[in-house]
Amino acid sequence: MRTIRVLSVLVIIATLLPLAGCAGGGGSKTLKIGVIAPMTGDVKTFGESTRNGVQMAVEEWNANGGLLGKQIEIVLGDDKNDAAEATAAATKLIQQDKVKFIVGSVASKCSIPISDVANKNKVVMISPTSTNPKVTVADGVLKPFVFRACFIDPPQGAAMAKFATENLGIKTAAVFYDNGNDYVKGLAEFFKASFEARGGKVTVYEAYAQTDTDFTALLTKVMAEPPDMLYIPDYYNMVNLVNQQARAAGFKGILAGGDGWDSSDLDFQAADGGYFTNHYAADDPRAEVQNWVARYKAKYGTVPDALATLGYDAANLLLNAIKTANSEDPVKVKDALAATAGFPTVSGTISFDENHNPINKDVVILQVKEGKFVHVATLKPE
Amino acid sequence: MKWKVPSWGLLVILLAAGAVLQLAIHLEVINAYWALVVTYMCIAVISSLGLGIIYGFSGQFALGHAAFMGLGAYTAALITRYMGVAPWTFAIALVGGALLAGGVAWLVGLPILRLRSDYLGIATLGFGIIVRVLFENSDKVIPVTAGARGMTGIEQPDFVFLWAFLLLLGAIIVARNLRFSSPGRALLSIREDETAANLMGVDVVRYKTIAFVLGCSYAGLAGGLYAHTFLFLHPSNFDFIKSFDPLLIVVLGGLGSITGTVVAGTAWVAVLEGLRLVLPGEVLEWRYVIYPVLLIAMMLTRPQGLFGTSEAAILRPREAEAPAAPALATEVTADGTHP
Amino acid sequence: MTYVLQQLLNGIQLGFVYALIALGYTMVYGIVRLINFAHGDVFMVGAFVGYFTLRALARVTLAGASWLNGILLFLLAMLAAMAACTLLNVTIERIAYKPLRNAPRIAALITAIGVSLFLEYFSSLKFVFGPNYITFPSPLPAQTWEVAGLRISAIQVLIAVVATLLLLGLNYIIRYTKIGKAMRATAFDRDAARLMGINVDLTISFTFGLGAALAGAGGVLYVSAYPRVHTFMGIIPGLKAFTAAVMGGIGSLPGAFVGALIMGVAEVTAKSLYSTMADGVAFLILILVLLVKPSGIFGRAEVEKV
Amino acid sequence: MAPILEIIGLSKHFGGLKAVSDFDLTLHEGDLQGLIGPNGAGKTTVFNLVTGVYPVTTGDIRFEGQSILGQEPWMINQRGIARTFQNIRLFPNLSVLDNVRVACHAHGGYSTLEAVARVGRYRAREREITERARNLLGVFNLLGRQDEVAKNLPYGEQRRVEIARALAANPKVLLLDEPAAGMNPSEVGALMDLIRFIREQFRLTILLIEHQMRVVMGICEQITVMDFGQVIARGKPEEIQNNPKVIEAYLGRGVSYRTAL
Amino acid sequence: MLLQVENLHVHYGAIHALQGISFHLEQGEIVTLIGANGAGKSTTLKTICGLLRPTAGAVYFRGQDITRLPAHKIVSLGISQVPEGRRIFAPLTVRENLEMGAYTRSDRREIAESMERVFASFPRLKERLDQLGGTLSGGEQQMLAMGRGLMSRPELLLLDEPSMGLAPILVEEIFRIIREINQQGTSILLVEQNAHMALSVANRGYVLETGRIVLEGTAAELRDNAQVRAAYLGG
Repeated sequence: MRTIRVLSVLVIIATLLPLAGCAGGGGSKTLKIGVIAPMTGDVKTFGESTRNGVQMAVEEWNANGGLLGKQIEIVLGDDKNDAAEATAAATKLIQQDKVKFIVGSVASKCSIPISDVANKNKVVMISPTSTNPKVTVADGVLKPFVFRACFIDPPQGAAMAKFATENLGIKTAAVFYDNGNDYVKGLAEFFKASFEARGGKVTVYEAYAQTDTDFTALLTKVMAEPPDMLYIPDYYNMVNLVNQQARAAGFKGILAGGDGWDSSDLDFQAADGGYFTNHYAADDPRAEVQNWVARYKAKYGTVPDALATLGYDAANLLLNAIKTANSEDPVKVKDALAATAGFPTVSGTISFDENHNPINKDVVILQVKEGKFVHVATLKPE
Repeated sequence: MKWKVPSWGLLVILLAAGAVLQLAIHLEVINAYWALVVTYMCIAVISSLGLGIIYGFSGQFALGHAAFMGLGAYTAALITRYMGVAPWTFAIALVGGALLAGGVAWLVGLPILRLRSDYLGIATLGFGIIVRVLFENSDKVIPVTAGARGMTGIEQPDFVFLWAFLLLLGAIIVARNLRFSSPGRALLSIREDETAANLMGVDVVRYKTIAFVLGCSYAGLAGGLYAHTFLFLHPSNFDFIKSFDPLLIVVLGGLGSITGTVVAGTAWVAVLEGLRLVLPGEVLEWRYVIYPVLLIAMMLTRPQGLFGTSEAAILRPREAEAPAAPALATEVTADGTHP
Repeated sequence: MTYVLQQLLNGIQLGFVYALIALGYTMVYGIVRLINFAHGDVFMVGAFVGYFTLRALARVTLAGASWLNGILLFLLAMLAAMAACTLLNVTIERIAYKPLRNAPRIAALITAIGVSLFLEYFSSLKFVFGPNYITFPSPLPAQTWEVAGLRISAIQVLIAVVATLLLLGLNYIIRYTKIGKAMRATAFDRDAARLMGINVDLTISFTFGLGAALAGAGGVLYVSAYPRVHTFMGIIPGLKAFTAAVMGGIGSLPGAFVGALIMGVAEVTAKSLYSTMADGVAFLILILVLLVKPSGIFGRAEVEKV
Repeated sequence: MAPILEIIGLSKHFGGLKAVSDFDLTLHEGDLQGLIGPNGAGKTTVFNLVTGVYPVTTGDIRFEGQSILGQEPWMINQRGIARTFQNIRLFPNLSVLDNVRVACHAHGGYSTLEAVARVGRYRAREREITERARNLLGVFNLLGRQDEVAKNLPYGEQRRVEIARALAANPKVLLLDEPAAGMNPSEVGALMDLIRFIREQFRLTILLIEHQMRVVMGICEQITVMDFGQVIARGKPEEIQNNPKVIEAYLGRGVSYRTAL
Repeated sequence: MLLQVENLHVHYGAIHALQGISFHLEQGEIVTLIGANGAGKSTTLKTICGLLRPTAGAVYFRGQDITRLPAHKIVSLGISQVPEGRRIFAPLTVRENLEMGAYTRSDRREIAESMERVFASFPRLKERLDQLGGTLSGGEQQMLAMGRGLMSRPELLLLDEPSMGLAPILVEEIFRIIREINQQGTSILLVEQNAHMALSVANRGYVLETGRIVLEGTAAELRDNAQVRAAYLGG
């Protein structure tokens, strides 16, 4: 019994311990920016990239004298790629740390609950990478405080369909997409619609789950009637899996995808000869791009991937809006952000539409060739 | 531990405490973050108490708890989506979630509860995965669940904490009353030795089913609360990995101990959230490294759990000590060692 | 028909890898009655060690021909993975499971879950394996052969040959060697084994090591076929392999093998029919098998002693 | 008088193994019979068939004139056949009192709902069950141990708790499986007295399996000897002791002094 | 002195199972421990062969302190136990069971010899060599357990309740073999519920009660002791 009593006391202390953290908050010597990203769990790597991107932006602003006369401070929250954790992290940042601005999160399943918490508490939030429309709009109603920095970009799919039929003369294509990812699903749907409208034939149109690694079954289905092209508009890690297995299964056609391919971690050997759509080319001579890549490489030792880039862009969009509003008042900042027009970011020049999505612009087609991305065409959206 | 508070008095005190806490949350004396944490504690404990009934009481190693929580969550969320979140519709939603989870548990239990020990565990785990896959594909039947992309548009009812707290008290009382009753002893006997229980006249199938259905209803109830606390449902929140959480809590508290489950469930949430608060940004990624280390250390130092099988005094029944005079004659004593 | 056979081949390929993991599960279960949930994560470590070995050897040429060179490098990577996993699992066993030998069974299961989480989250820290998705370099050229209308890839041949050899080796160890017999004796009755002069702790460690070696080899084979290395990659294959072991009758070695093949084929079949429901179908099959044979296909239908 | 338990042509095959074949036995109310035979002769299997643990291959078991084939063990128990086990099978982590109260469960007389809500018949019936269980413990001189966890009891006491638990279901027929196993002679003597006593007190019909000839020969009125699943002899103790088939298969030559043991 | 046990104390949790037991066994003897269930007989055997750790006291084998040695080392020193309830390896064949008995030895030829010697005592085992242990009858299992115990060629054999649960006719057979084994030079420490049989084969005996030795003497002395007669021999 005694041990139980001692243990009970210990447990109670452990329970109360977090309350000690209640004290914090207040203090307006710095301008706090909350960052919520998966810092643990299966997509930790995306979280780190995002955090790095935001960190770069903040450091640059701080080096230039900060914002509104204050240094910017990042308060990091971990969502573990889990919706409940995301809610807790967002609530904690807003309530405990009193942040008024949030950059995050990576996955839509985390950004959606965060966006609800942020919007309800009148905290400006911008998600760098979450493409689900429900992040910014719920039941047809805009969440005024919520934005995203990435292109939802179904037109990318249409652009690839156009390029494939017109430039490559592709007649048949197979499409794989992640059932749980609106971005991937959107690209796939638009590709399919546009490709078929142009007289192409989609031989196989199959969904998979994010946890899948074995694509042999789907590929065997594809190989029953080998198409000219295999379209996989997912992130590089998934693309690598599919591409290598596709080659092992004897697929000799063209591999294609979307801007998720844009990574130094792409398996260049397996993807060799493949095409993908993107917002910009890494060999794009624009200063924003070249500076960004060089600085990132200097600090982190790798070429920035899409997540880092979008994290950087999102932070810049937000900080710029604060500067434009010249106020820490979230209401003014969100108005300034909504009014953003023609703001140059690494991933393109951004203006927001009425749903707080960046309005798309030119689509670039890149080819994977001998370990490099080569710019082959630029298409205007239709 | 000689707390001589009459149980009704204690209940009144607890009810008052809950009301005060809710008031503090309402007036934002306690901020929304802490409200979320304490509400989540209640939810975690309710769900774990359910597994406690299934595993702790009747010894059925079930690993599909998260799936039943998910069933309750989606059901309740769908109900309030169409009926709104007035107190009575919220009540209907919660009951609906619990009933659906219980009903599915009954249907699944009919064939599956014949399995024993680890085979039951893996079959229920498999069931949990099937349910997750169904959630992922549910948008083909019910578009508003949005399948693998997660269900949005759940409104928050008023006083969620108070709801959770009151339901937690109810869950504790029901579990405790069950534990100290004849059906409860039947459950425990099944845990101890199923065959012997059967041979002593306990309708094993019936009581295993009762435990499973009741425990899964707890999960469903917790799911309904979960849906209306976090307001967003995603199939991955009810994945098989999540079924380990109530299992950890039940075992850490001590198998079969209601007290242990309450304490461990509370502490479990406190540790996970505490780490979020204590760790600065640079080492935040260590959160889920420290947690398993604590878990292992805890298990190595106290393998029988915090409370073993014992209960706090307030939960134990006050059995009237009957006079020790047996009615039957005792001229025959079986042996002389203990006269 | 060819299509069905082709899919069957895919299923068998997957099944062979599952078998290597499932055997470790089932052996450990047989000897200490522990569902070692960390086994899938040991498999993950194997994949990483294989990757790092290959990367370290990237500039080494062992034999002239690229095929031979590839195979030799692959074998080296696999051996390194097997050795590392053995060491890791034996260490884990000593620290996390051995102190709980006489505790309730569930306690060890909980520490296994803890170990699993620890391996996943700790190894995704930057100074360990890091959180990145890494592409495993294909050890062999992307060659396929047509045999009677069936396409057989080099990887499939590699998996089939290596896995078969490992399974035969395992069978030999368990049936004919002294330590193998000691494993079976210890699995059946630990105290009686002790009375025979069997060093039970050593035998149990050996079992963990042997299971881990297979998992390590499985890890390298797995990423050779499905080339993504990641710290959380072990969860799903681990779960499926464990399920396969249960389906076959946990504790039974042939059961684990057959269960793994069924699991692989079922999964591939389901995927080819309705890809997003694949996991659901695979586990539905599991439940159906258990309802017909409550202790698995090869499990002894135990007549309970009363 | 009609027999209370009638086993007719009972057979049980496990795969190819014929554990019990064509076994007959009749118990009349108030009987105290013994079942003996070498290890593996099928004695415990007979108990398991009667109590419904294993399904019967062929044959019939009639209790109070009605066949109980195909019934679940708990149904058979509730009808009035209770048993103990060769290797003690108490509920190890439950208290002695709860062990006995579990077996009163079938006669609990209130629903799970009443239990959970603490209403209706709960209170009265619970008091009855407890009283009944305590009375039984009193008979077995275990009242002082009622709150002990069963597994912590010494062996002899565990045996007694097991019998008390079996009696809690208010059986008409009691099957005892090696009740004297592991007891020393003085304990065995007390056990024999106890068996006689409970037969009178609870109006029981008893069938027991036992290797200790002192018990079997000392208290059983009729003995059935089994070997290889079949009855090889049946009769009064003295007849059995001198039956050459029994001596050959089971007792061995030096029987006389061991009887005294 | 082959075996010497000095002031042995063993606890199971809060239960003080052995409360200072001392006894010895000379080369070539059969010594029996008798006592009621729970008196500590099996505990004593388990402690000698290293399955249990004593809280105090010591065990010496041929003068060597073996108290803290692990079980497998003790076996290789020449102590072998035939455990209560036989505990044969059901899924292993009879041959494999016997091989397990010789686990600590490595000379194949000598092991084969030992096996032949076991067959001489238990000819029935030879007929069932490739049968699984679990399919043997109770009596055969007891023989296999004893044969297995002899495969390590022990100097000291610990027998725990060899007659338990056996038909009277088999009990007699088993005790005949125990005597035979002893005559071939193996010393035996015998724990037996059936005190009558035990004292009929033993040279000396000790009586245990609740974890203590209350009486000791030659088998004949114990048989004639009034207390022993009353408590263990049934009059």
